[in-house]
Amino acid sequence: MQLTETLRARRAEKDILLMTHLVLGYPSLAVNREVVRQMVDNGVDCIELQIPFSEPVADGPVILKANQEAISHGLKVRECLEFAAEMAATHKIPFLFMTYYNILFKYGVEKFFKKAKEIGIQGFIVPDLPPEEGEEYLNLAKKYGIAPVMIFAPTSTDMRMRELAGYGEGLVYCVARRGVTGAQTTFDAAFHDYLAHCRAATNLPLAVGFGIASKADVEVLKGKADMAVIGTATIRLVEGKGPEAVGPFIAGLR
Amino acid sequence: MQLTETLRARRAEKDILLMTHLVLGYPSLAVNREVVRQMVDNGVDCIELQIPFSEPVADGPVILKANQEAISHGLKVRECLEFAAEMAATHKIPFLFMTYYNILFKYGVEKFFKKAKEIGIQGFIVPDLPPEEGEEYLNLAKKYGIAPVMIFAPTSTDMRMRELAGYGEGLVYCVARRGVTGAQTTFDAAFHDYLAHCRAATNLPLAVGFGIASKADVEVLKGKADMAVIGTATIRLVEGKGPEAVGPFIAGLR
Amino acid sequence: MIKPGYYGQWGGAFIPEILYETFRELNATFARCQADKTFWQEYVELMSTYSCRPTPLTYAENLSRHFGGAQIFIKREDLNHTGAHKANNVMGQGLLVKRMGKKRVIAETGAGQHGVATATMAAKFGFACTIYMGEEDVQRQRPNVFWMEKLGATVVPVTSGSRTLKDAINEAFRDWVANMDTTHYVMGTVCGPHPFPAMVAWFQSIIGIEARKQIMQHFGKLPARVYACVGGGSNAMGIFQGFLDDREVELIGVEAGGKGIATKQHAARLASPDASPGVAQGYKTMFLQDSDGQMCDTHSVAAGLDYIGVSPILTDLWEKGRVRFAAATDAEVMAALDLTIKQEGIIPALESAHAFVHAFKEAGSLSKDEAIIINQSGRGDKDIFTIAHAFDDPSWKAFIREKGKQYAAD
Amino acid sequence: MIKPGYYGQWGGAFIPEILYETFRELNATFARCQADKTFWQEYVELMSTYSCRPTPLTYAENLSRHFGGAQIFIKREDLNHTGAHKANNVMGQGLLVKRMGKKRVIAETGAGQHGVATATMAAKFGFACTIYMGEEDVQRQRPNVFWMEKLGATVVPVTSGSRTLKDAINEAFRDWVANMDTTHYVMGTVCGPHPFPAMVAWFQSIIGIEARKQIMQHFGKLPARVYACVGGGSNAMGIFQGFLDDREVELIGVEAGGKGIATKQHAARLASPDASPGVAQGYKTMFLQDSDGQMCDTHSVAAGLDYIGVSPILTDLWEKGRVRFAAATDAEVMAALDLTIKQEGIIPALESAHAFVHAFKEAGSLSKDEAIIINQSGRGDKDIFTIAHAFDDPSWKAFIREKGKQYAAD
Ligand SMILES: Cc1ncc(COP(=O)(O)O)c(C=O)c1O
Ligand SMILES: Cc1ncc(COP(=O)(O)O)c(C=O)c1O
Repeated sequence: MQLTETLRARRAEKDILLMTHLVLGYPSLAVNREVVRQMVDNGVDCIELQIPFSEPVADGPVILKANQEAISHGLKVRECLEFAAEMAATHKIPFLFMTYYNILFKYGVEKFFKKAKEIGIQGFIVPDLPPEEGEEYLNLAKKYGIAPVMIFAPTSTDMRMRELAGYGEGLVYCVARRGVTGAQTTFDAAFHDYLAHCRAATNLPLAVGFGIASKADVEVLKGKADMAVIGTATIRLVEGKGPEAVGPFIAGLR
Repeated sequence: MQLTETLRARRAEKDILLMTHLVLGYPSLAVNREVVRQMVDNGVDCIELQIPFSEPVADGPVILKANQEAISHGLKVRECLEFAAEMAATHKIPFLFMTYYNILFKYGVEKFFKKAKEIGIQGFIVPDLPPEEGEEYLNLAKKYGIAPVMIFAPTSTDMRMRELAGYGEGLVYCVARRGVTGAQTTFDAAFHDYLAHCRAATNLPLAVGFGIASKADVEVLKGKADMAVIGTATIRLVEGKGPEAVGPFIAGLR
Repeated sequence: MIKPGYYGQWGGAFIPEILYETFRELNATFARCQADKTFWQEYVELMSTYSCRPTPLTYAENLSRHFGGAQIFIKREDLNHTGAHKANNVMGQGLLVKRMGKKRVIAETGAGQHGVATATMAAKFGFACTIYMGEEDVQRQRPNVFWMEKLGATVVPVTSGSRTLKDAINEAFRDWVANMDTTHYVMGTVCGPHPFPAMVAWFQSIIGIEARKQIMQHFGKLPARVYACVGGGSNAMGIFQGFLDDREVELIGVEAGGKGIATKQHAARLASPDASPGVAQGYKTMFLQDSDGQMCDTHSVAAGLDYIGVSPILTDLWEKGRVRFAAATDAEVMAALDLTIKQEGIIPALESAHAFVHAFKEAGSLSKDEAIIINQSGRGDKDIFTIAHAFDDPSWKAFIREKGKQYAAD
Repeated sequence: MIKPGYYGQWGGAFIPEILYETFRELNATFARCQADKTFWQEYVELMSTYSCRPTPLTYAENLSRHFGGAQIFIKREDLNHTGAHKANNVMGQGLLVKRMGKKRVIAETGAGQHGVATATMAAKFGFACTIYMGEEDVQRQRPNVFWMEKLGATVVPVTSGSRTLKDAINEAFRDWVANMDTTHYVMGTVCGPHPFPAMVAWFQSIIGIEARKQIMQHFGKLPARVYACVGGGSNAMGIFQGFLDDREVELIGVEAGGKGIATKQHAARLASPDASPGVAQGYKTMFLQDSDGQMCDTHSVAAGLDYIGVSPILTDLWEKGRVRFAAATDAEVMAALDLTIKQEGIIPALESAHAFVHAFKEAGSLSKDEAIIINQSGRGDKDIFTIAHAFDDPSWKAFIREKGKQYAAD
């Protein structure tokens, strides 16, 4: 799988990778474009593009608001795909789609995979689609060579993790704690224990997200995970200081 | 019985008698005093003095209001008795007490009879005391020689009228129609039929009240009843034109 | 010999002569219905299909644990259609009215509970309906007025006297003496002239019949005590009748202590020294009256208890020592209400909460193998305006202010 | 083979991974309880002592006469404790929570009915309780918020999205993914991820079990049709389950037609052409969504029907032709409400009144020896603010203005 290989290759050169996230259309595609450029220029290894959905149940207040504002400004899925196509063509790093299942479902799941493949998207993160519900999705992922990213949670048992790992490709997204995006995470003994279990369950690159917001946070993950995921932190940054603050922030994380 | 005889004697001289009514303390005892004087001076044959009660269920809005205003101005039963004593001493016609049973009951029924006798009151009208509830009352009436006035109603059967007549003294008060005091009465065939039944049931003088307000009304009763009762009409008159209007009004009724 | 309609020295029928025939007919019909077993069957059937009788007896596990004494059971009259025990009486009288062939009913109402129940019965039976309600209560209890009107009743605000319950009763009598041929007066409680106390007590006895059976079933023995609030006394008489012959069951009636007995702003007839024997509104009982026999103004946070008189049957039972009386103040009532809501998820009417106050005071001193029953005469959600106000809830006030502004703009 | 949690192509459990274990436990507990006969007994016992089950089946004699067709029966879920069928589901889940040993419950609520029911259950069972409610609904339904708070619950106004029911559901999920170890999410209707539809349908089946028995008893044969309003679909599923196997009984679900299907301001998923298959809030069903899959704003005078999705079980029954769907407009609802109040003295909730609309449209065309049942899911007096407003009642407005002024002066 292309995504797995790309990440493994990059990981061979760095002690930790960085994945960043943005909500398409928030505050605007123009700002998104600038933010992506700054991220790529400052060494980000992989970017999640979130296609807004009106009911983002796994997201906390910041990303929730971003989803809803983007939609209320009239953003269409078609525009998201066009924008993603442009990013994938412009920048050399892997881009993933993060969204909720209804966006794929309503578009037509196969049509969506086909389109994503066409425009160079390498993986999907769909937080409300457990593998039990994803038979068609997983088959199509294989067919189109797009990585269906699996999610590990602190509540996942070893058995469950191994099961999930069996379905996954590209990377495994390890949710750092209970709750939704945007709140703080405590990197305590239980957290390290959790990561050890994650590590034991799969050979895929481990990305850790939810509450990673600073150099110190990223530091903690070194040696225990392969990639740190910065989500809410950059959205807050853009809201507060504009897109030009993103570059220096990213540069300072590692 | 003194009251019966007085009324019979007066009736022998007139084709119809007049009984008037006032609510003690409304608008004030001073005005009551003047009203009584005018009534007597203009030939009224008998006067009902109503001792106010807070719950006058048999009375319509005008008399109800009079009761409540008198009480709210602080009128006491003691004052009513004193005023009645003065009236009975001053004027030569019979005075009756009209009130609700609780006034007697709370005062002490026998004490009340004794007092009334002392001050020269000749009869009681107690609209919420049917003879079935009045054993003590009827005995005391006999003992003190005060007429317990019975009430006939258009709903009374012949049998009931005869029964009531057996308990009564002084006069029988024939309620002219259904309802409470103060509304209009229609003197139709049914009314005349009713009076005929009243007449057949008793030899006591028949007083007709409820809705008698004009010379024409009084005229209708001639030959069918012995006495016309003017209640609400004079209260309205005093409210509208002051006590000095009472004399001419009474004078014009016969 | 005891006169019919008397309970000891209390009761009677102090009615104007014009109603003599009406009462004769009413007494005769009532006697016929009492003698006719199918009437009671029809009544029970109606109450079990139109309302939800038998109403449950709920074991209040948390409150029992909280007080650590007697096992507390709650008789759930609040679950009746229209939300209170008033439905029992009203539907029963409705069946009587059908038998008498009358086509119109009238009633007094204080809080509006009995008015809503009567308007409901009238809608169901197809009677015309007029409800008399003190002007002050019309203002305070607009939601109930709204429902009565929606149910097709005419609500007449009574502007005489203290503009509350007793004045509404007087006004209903005034209507009745004019319209008795077509109209039945649905008295709302076990007061008024005979046969009303007997009749209302009879219909309400369904509560006690059920409660006795239920406590035996759930608890295996009779309760030590039964508590009920007492306005006119109908819910209390209703449940007490199930246990009157069980001398070991203590019966406690709880009256409105208002702002405290000492303040005179209360409605405690039998639990205060302030009442005296009197005759008013057609019957003899203990009334809150002055030395002249003029009736006093009463006060309670619970409109349904805010009344000058009390059932002659209860006065007799009190005099004979069979029923003990106590008073609960407005403040105690709010506290008991709060506790009951939080502990059991049950919202008693303000009236009913009076009974809870005394049950709570005494539960702890009874042993765990004893039971007590509280009669929850009605549900409290009907009282939201009063309860939210009494709790001085700031969000509620803000909500009402906001709504008021919206309507002001209309 | 049909996947567990699927009804035809509808349903499923589209849940975030973090809840996987929680759902495993929930499914296991639910399966154990379903297999354990004493659980259902305990549930029925609870509902018959804490609420008043069996709720009556009322014969609506006047309405039947009025329409001159089928005999109309009304299943009286309004008489439940807290005033609606919501109590069935909530108390059932409460028993489950006890078995799971959890100490906190959360719930979404639209009108507030499910919130009050959940807060009530939490008070009774001693659970901590948080209720999520759209900010707009908090404003509109202050009385229910007041009661929830009095019951000890924390009410969290949800300010995201359309600030109504669907957003409250999302917010409850967000709480749950943080607190699943201690907390159970009491879903209020037959929607959401498996096992919620199955679980809620199971608890609500008590309505249909009773109704079938009652109609056989009172009418001697099965009804021709059964009507229920459909928000999420829980009251409808509840009563329909009593008759699903009786192919001769036609089942009709009535959705919110709002201001009319043509205006797009409605919440008719199955009775309008506006919904399409989708996956949201954890399950697959017909949703009111745009061509991108973004959920639409819906509208109904009845907050409880104002929702984008519908039970996957009902969608399946609709697809298979077993349940017919229709929509009732706000205006039709107010007329049916008025008629029912005046004719029967019964006040349906605005939600329930939707079912009455279609029963009334069709009753006249059925023969007199047939019966129909309308499920009255709740009582309307909880809706006074909405109903009085919808009837544009001038005295009500004046009352609120006056109260508002009083509070403004505070
Ligand atoms: C709920 C409730 N409880 C009690 C009462 C008091 O009446 P009674 O003493 O007749 O039961 C009322 C009267 O309105 C009431 O509404
Ligand atoms: C009285 C009532 N009926 C119906 C509903 C709609 O829900 P469901 O379709 O799940 O029965 C609600 C929801 O709040 C309600 O309160």
